[in-house]
Amino acid sequence: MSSLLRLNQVEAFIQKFHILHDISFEVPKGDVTVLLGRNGAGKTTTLRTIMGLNRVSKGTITFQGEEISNLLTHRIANKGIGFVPEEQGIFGELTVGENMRVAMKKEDEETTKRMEWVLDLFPDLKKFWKKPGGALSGGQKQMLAIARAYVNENELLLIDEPSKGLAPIIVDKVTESIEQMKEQTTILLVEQNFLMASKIGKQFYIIDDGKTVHSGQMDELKEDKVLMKKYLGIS
Amino acid sequence: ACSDSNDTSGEKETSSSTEEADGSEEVSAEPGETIKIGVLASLTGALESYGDQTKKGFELGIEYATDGTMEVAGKKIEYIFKDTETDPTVARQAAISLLEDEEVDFLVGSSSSGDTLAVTPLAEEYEKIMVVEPAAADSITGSEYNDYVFRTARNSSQDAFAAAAAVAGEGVKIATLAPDYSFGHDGAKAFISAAESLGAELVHEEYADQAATDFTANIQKIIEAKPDYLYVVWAGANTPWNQIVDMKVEDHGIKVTTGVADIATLPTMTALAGMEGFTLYYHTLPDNEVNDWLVEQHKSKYDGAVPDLFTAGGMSAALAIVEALKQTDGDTNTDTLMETMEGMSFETPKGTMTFREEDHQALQEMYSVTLEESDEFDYPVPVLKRALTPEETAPPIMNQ
Amino acid sequence: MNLAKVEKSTWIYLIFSLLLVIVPFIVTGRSMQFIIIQFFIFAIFAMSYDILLGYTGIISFGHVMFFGIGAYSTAIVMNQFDSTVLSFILAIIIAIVLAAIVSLIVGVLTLRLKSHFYAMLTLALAGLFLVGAEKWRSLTGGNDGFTFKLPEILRDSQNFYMLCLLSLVLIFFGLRRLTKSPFGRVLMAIRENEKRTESLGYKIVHYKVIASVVAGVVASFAGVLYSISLRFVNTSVFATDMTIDVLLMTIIGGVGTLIGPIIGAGLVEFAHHWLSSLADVHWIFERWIILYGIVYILVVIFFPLGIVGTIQKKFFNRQNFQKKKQQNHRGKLEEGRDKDEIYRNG
Amino acid sequence: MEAILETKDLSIAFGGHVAVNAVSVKITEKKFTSIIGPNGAGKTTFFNLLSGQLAPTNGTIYFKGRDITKLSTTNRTRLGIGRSFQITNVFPNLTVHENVRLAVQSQANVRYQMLAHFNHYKQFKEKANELLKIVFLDDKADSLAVNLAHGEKRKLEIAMLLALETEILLLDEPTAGMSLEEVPAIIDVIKKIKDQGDRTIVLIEHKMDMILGMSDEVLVLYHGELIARGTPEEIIENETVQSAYLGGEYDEQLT
Amino acid sequence: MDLISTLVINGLATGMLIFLLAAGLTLIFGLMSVLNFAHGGLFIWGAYTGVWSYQLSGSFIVGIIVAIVTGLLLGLITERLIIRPVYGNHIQQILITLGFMLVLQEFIKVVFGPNQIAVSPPAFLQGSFYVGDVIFIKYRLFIIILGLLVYFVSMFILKRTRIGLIVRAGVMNKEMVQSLGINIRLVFMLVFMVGSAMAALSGMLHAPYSGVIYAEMGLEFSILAFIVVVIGGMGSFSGSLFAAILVGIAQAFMAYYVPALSLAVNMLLMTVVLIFRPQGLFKAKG
Ligand SMILES: Nc1ncnc2c1ncn2[C@@H]1O[C@H](COP(=O)(O)OP(=O)(O)OP(=O)(O)O)[C@@H](O)[C@H]1O
Ligand SMILES: Nc1ncnc2c1ncn2[C@@H]1O[C@H](COP(=O)(O)OP(=O)(O)OP(=O)(O)O)[C@@H](O)[C@H]1O
Ligand SMILES: [Mg+2]
Ligand SMILES: [Mg+2]
Repeated sequence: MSSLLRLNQVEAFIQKFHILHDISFEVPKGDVTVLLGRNGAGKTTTLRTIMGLNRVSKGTITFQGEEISNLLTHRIANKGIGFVPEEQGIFGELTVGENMRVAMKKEDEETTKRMEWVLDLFPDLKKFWKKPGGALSGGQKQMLAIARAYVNENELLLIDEPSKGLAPIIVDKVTESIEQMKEQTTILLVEQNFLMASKIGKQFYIIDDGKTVHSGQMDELKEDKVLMKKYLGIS
Repeated sequence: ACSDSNDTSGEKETSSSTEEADGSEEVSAEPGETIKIGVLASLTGALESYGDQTKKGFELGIEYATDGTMEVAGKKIEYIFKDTETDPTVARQAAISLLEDEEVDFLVGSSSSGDTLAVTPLAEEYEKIMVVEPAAADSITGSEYNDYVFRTARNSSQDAFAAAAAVAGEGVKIATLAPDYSFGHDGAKAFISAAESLGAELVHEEYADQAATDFTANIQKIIEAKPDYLYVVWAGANTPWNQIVDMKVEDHGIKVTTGVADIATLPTMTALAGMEGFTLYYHTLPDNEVNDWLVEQHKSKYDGAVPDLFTAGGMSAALAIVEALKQTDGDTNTDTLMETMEGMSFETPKGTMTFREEDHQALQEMYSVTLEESDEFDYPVPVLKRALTPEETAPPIMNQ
Repeated sequence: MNLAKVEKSTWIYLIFSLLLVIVPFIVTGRSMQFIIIQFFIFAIFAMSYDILLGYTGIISFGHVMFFGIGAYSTAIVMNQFDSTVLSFILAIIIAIVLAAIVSLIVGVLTLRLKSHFYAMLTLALAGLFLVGAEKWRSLTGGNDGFTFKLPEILRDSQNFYMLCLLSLVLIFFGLRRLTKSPFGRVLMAIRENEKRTESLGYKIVHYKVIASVVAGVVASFAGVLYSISLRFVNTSVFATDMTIDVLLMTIIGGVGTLIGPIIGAGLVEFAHHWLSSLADVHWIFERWIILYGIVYILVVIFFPLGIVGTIQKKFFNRQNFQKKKQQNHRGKLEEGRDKDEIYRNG
Repeated sequence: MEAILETKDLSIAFGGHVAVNAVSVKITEKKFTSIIGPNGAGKTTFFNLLSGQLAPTNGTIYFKGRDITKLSTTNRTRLGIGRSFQITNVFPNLTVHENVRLAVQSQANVRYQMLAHFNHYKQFKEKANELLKIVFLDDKADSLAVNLAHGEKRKLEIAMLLALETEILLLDEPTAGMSLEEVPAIIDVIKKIKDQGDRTIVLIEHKMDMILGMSDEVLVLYHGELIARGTPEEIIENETVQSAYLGGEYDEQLT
Repeated sequence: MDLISTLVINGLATGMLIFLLAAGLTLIFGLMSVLNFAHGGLFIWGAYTGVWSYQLSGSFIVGIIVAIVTGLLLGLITERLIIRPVYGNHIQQILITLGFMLVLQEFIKVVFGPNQIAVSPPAFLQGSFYVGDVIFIKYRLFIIILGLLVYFVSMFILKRTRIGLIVRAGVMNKEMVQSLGINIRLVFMLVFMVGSAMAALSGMLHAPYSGVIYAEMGLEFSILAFIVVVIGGMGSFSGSLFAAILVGIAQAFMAYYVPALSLAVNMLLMTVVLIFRPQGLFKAKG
């Protein structure tokens, strides 16, 4: 399979601070790729850098064979990349419905269908359609953030810790939805919930201290206790 | 008057110029041979156009008074303009700088009454004559009076007397409309007492927010009071004229009268054509040599523009100073000057002015006019009905 | 007091203060002294504003009301009583007490409002004071204002200079201590995150009210000095322009730094003086106000955190950056997240 | 056993939506109580009611037998109810150390001290350092809080909460977004506090293994109502919990 | 009764005039949360360029168009050079926009001279007429109609199109909006330009109303606009309209019944509203 997204020795600064030192990985089309690593390793920064929310100071990011490093964020997004940020990015004073409307790029049948599907997935959103986003519970906000990324047709979805704050039953649903999504959409996932990550992930990269230090197939990782202990602290 | 001794002599001798601000084109002759005059005016800010007029008038005034020699009694005259920005702090700073750094012999100014009041105590402190021009607040020669202040500008009461003279009479019913701040209150109060002394009857007194855009309520009340004359004191923008006409005040038998100010305000009064009122100065009104010279020189110097309200004022201030110096033969001793100037009469574009001894207010001609449409301009111009003599408009003495 | 414990910066400030003591012996021109005195007065006023804006995070558009209260109290007292030192002291006491009462009432009434609304409400209240001063003409002389006399000792420019300098230094050290006290730290916490401060067990309204009383009293004192320096007062001491001036001084110098507002006041005062005197040099500078406006714009572009704030940050960063680098090659942090990251790549 | 905190018919409605519905519950002193429930069940809202962030539409809250329903957040904190936030909520432009120090200071009697220098109070500084060590943040003490990664902010939250030294700790998902490596460390911190045995802890979590491992008692909220309470073992067997919350079979999670 | 109707109608006209001024600020300050003190500068530039071309061409319509164009252009410049670096930072906004305000105001004098300029309404809008005993001033009716027009057009754009949502969302979280593929920079710029054009338009309409224009009028009126936006509840067009009319009518009635307080009407009104309804009239609490 060809790789949809490729990062090649990407370095990035946040202001003066060198956060990403050497990030290289590939996301093959049609799979779920997982980024793992401890707190502060640079996972979130990596996703933000792909989205153009952080400058790439060295290295390249290519998407569908086209270089996208340092394009403006909205251009990147319009190439077909959706983003669920770590801090959810809910528009607190807009209602749930308005939050969704801002996200919708088109209003065609396809989108309507997706919308129905999303609302079935998270009935809470339908229930609180007219409620301001800021008044949702933590988990509901997370659902809204995911739902917003789902309504558009995207080539690639970047999802930062979707399971955070979700009840186990919802985590299952999200897992399931990702499985369904991957038919059309490739997914790059940052996830701390290893159980979930290992269920849906095909391959993984471990980021430590701003570098990609390891990669492989998820199935192998589950068996490799040494690696898990070293980078993920799982024993 | 107060006799506040001062303690600045020690500072004066050490005064070193920390900053060189020399606005005059003249090169000074040897020290001691030069008489310096410091002129404060709003050269920037909201009152900029007033400051500009004062400045031009003053320059022309010196030129006229010295026949272009820029000398009086063998001494060179040098003048320095300073901007007050219509801010009392800046005015005071500028005045100190003039008195200390430039060691001026006279102060002249300034465009706003607030600025002027912030400066007059300095005149007293430094024992220098200050000629107030064009600030009009009564208090300058009234409650805040000091001996060093002489005013060539008219004060609000004089305006009021002029207005009253133009319209008031036995049994005439009058109403006033004025902006709700010092200027308006001074003006309205003075008018009322002047008019009442001429036998008029006050039926309504109205004050409106100076920044208001809607005068409906004010005008409505005036209409209800049914006066014969409505006297409007107004200055600055947001004029009520349009609305006075739109609300058909005249249809209710009310005649509007007001002071006609500088040329820039005339176009705002288009709708008032036919109105009777008064003015301090319009270039065609005074019929005397000085004014003829002023108009001619001003036109040739400034692209055919005619002198305006405060141009004549600025010139008068200059004329007053030079005249005083002529009489003292160039002596700048303040006491001598003061003595000379008290009661002094001098020729100005507005005829003969006289500094009244009691409060140093110059009594002067004012003009009773009718606003008439003109072929020359697309705005109405004041046409002389009658020149009001200085005695007619002499205000009460208010500094006791 | 243990001298070794005194912070290094304190010494620097003290040395500067001493230098300023010498100034009037060198610059004897009273007009320059007058400018420096104005600078001192506005520095005090701006510092008081910094307590609100920089430390507590409250934008007030009506801070001038306290300044005006101080100015009018002084002028009225000096006008009604003899011009003696005693009445000067009385004036100060009245100014401070009045300001304290007013700021307390205003604070209690308004401080529960959210930022913009608070700002506009204070604007309104200051506006009411302005109207009051206009309307109470028997006492205030309205818009024209009135002049008054001073006791001998204050009339001397040199003496007054020293008085203002002394006030500035004392107030500076006083406020600096306040901001570095536990109380001051809580103010900063409120600025950062009100709700969280509350849940730590602090009564934020108390803190805000106290801060606004302190700021009000200091501003009122600045007003006292101001009217003394002019020997005249009119309604302009309540005008919004004055609030805007002090706001600009505080921001230009750098909010939340205390020394910043002093520098800002100096800069505004002198830039104003210098630029306006350019008008005499060449007619092209008659419109010097344009340059003055451009200065503001340039300050924002080159000193986004104000002069002191920006320099402090650069300095602080470099130091920390190097220190960090040794311990930890990632050496990051110390820097606030850029408020506006999107425009970075534009 | 003493009930340190008790609610009677505690309810709150937002508009028409009842987020917490007549919850009456006793929280036992010095025990470890957990609250679970689906997203939007009202857990955080319940905390907000306890800590005073929200006022109930109905019902009463007793702390040590005293009615505190009308008390402000500040006063409740002073009485001894401290909480952490689900959404990280720190002082962004102050250093990490200063964040904690402020929390320490709020417990001392110098709140309105304006004249002394804050460095004068060495004990606060040291206490803050100590707490930062506990949560493994001591190497970031001088960083501005805004620059922390998400997980690090969570740790800071916990340090600030511990600083308050309140008798009750209300923890709202303290480990959300923390890496697998560090979750155990935080659990250790919580366990340590628990083992000291002098504090009451109430925890909201979605990580079942954590709940099961530590709780003395588990409360289950569902649509704002308290639908079950009991020991972890009882709760895990509860059918409603199984279907509404855990979703199907519950398998041992890795951690 | 006639008195009341006269007061109401004229108060309404004043209110509408204030609304026209506040409308631009509702976008810029209320929606985008930019404290734009240069708003008054845009207002005077609209007034001066509009009046200049009106007097030159003799056509009021041309004046209005020129004012709007000036507003758009100046809005573009202001947004790009002045506002863009300081989005989200109120303190910097205050400083930079005040600086720009000084520049704009002083530049007026360079271009048009320091004197005030008198303006009268075009012939077809001059004068007044009676209906019964109530007097109607034509130009004021025109203002009322135009104000309503602006209100409905803006409401339509904000409510019926996604623009309004995007702007509001963009203010709350710009990064997120961009991540959703929206060029928020462009959107902000357009909104800012429209807001500026509204300011310029109101400047132009104000000119014949008050009869004169002068450089200093900008700051004065923009403070009034700020007041109205805050009373109405930030970002609410209906709120601004309501508040503006409230202020207009209150001014008219106060001036008639309690003239002593007429100077303080705006301030008093705002104080009362904010003390009893801290979030403004048309804003849900939050
Ligand atoms: N604005 C900033 N300035 C300086 N350093 C920053 C800034 N933002 C983040 N960092 C640092 O960058 C590093 C990487 O952060 P990032 O958010 O990418 O980590 P992460 O892997 O997503 O961690 P987590 O799992 O906790 O979310 C962290 O050490 C963090 O402290
Ligand atoms: N301020 C508010 N206004 C309106 N509704 C609110 C408000 N706060 C909470 N709610 C609603 O109350 C319900 C309970 O919310 P709460 O935050 O307590 O849930 P939770 O149990 O903590 O969920 P989670 O596990 O997702 O954090 C939710 O449906 C939420 O939308
Ligand atoms: Mg992260
Ligand atoms: Mg919750």
